[in-house]
Amino acid sequence: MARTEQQSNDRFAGRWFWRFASPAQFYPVAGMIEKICWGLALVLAAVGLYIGFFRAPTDATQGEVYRVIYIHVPAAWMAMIVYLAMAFWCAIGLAFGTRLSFMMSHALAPTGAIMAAVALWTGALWGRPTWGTYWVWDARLTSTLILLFLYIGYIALAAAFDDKKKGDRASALIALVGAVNVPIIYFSVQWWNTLHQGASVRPGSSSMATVMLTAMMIMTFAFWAYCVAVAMNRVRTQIIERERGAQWLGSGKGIKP
Amino acid sequence: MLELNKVVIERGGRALFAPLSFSAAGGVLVRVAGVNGAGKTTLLRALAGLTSVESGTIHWLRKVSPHKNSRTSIFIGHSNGMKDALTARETWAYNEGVDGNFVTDAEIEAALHKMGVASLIDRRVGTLSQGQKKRVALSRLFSSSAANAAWLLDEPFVALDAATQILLAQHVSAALARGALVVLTSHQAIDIVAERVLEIELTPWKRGDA
Amino acid sequence: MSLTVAARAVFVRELTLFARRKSDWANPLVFFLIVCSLFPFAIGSESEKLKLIGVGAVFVGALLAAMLTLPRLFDEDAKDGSLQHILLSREPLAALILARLAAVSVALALPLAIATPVFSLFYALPTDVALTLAVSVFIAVPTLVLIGAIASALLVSARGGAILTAVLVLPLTIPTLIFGAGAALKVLFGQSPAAELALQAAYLLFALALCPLAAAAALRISTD
Amino acid sequence: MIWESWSAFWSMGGRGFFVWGSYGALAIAVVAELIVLRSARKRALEESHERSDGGSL
Repeated sequence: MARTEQQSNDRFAGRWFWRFASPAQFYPVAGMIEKICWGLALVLAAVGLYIGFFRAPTDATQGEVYRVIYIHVPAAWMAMIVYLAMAFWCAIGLAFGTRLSFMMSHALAPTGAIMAAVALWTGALWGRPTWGTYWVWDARLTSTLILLFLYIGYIALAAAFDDKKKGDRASALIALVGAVNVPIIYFSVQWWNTLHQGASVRPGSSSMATVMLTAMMIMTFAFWAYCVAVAMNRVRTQIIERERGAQWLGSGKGIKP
Repeated sequence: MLELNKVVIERGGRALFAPLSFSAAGGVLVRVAGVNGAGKTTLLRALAGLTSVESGTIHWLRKVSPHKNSRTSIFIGHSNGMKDALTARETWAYNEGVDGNFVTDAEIEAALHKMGVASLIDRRVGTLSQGQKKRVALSRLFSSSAANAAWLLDEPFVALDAATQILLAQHVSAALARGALVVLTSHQAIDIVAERVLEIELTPWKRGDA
Repeated sequence: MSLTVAARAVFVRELTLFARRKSDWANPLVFFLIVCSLFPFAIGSESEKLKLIGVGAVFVGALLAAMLTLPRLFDEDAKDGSLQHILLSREPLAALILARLAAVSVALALPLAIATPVFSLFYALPTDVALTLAVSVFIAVPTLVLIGAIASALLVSARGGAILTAVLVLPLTIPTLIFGAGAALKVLFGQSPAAELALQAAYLLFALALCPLAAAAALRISTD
Repeated sequence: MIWESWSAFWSMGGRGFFVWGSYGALAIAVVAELIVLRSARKRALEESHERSDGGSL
């Protein structure tokens, strides 16, 4: 068998160094990034909301309810960006087998799922006064819903394995399969949407005053900083949990809490 | 020729046994001993290439065999790996076919005869007894593609009656005599005639066994 | 040459298993029948309303029926140990999996596709709609089997089983659902289903190219 | 400051329920996530101390 012909474990030996060195070293770095991002998120959110609520004018057509856009659109964007980041770390993890990459993808998944859920919730609350129904089968809302399914699938699969190592790689593979399918799903939902409804009014597509736009952009960065901070926090927690395993294997590297 | 160097295998984040190193040439009977759950089956699966090792290396050094696509090792596990709905002949055709080898009926009958179950060739595996199933599974040891293969047997004597156990022991001795390497795990004390025997004891992993 | 021998061995074995074990394709058919017959009870029997619901009900029914065979793909072989043969084979695992999925698709898509026009009678669907639906089911089932193989391979050694397989697979079958049912709806409204069927077939080819590789990687991961 | 009074701000032109319903949901999600993060971290730290002073395997 090719596999056992020379089952020398250079693939594993090569990883030996990576596996024990990088998580322990990354721990303080993650701590620093986390602190910076918390600060960034708070400041940007404060500024964004202030401009959004106290500087931006009332919208001509939708009155005040459009202000939900300041969290609806950033949440939808982050749901997509976090999924792509997750898929990226999964690809790195599968290619190099470094546990840290899998920790990153596991750290990102719950936040991404929350972002998708928030986008759907705010989309529904926005839809009610604007189109009369809580749920509109709008192409982007539907795609965010499917993205939420992909997140749930990833998290459920990662939890279905007792063996962490296997769970990491299995969930990484389904994240990649999902990521490859996202553009196709977006296209087919778009096709399906125009088939049935014709171009429906897109939330936020009406020409937005620049001040509204700046508020939304600031909020997007605030969301981004928030996601990074939460991810770093989860990575640090995972490092504590998993490195405890490494100590047990005799790596001898003390981990300061 | 098989060479292991500080092999550690993990299951669910825990190392199964202390780093293992040994080397065994053709004609050696390697007996793997260890308490239940010590990792005997997992070790055999790793030797067969079904499981990857956490650290350390497993080397199969093979002299170039005349038969183009012959196997390095043949693994007969606890579960016989046969579908109840298929007959012994079909199982054989599939097991060998999957490896790209075309197998003739004569070869199947000869192999089954070695384990004394030639008459069951067209019986559905589901209708056979545990012992008969085991013997059909073991008959694969005599396929032409396994001519120079090492035998990896996990508890082969289980479910076999006394006469068949002796028959299998003789086959193992014959294989050893013609230079095949046999790695065997068994709780039953079956004496097998073998010049060189290597006893491997899988001891639990202790902290500090780097 | 030896790859064709191996692929043929896998293909023949799969079809023999399907032939020997009637329940492997009969159960999905019965399930499909029951699902199709449920909706009229919920919607009422006037044919006008049923006609609209019919296309979606029949198509989703076929998809769910095909889902029933996914656990059987790798789980059963892992439990009785016969999975080791393809894992240990010298031939590329992806090719063997492809041969296997081809056999499963043929053995499953044919009965479901043949049954589709028959079950469409529940919904008073015109024959041209029913036939388009049969074609789109015939394309959808292999797509689902290909995608389902990845989830089934991943879940070989995990808890979760059928429900988790559905959670992983169904979101990925939405394109084939949209285009498949869309094709029949187009015919219902008197338009040509060519575009939808073409897109659905394109998605099948896309799955055909990627899924065996992903399923092979998944098997390596889960049986390691 | 475009709002005449705080009450106008809260009423959001009659759409207060929907606007503050959305922001409330976001706030709940963020707070819940923070709580989960802190408890997971605390548990991991406790187990890690237990493990390291526990010492013997």
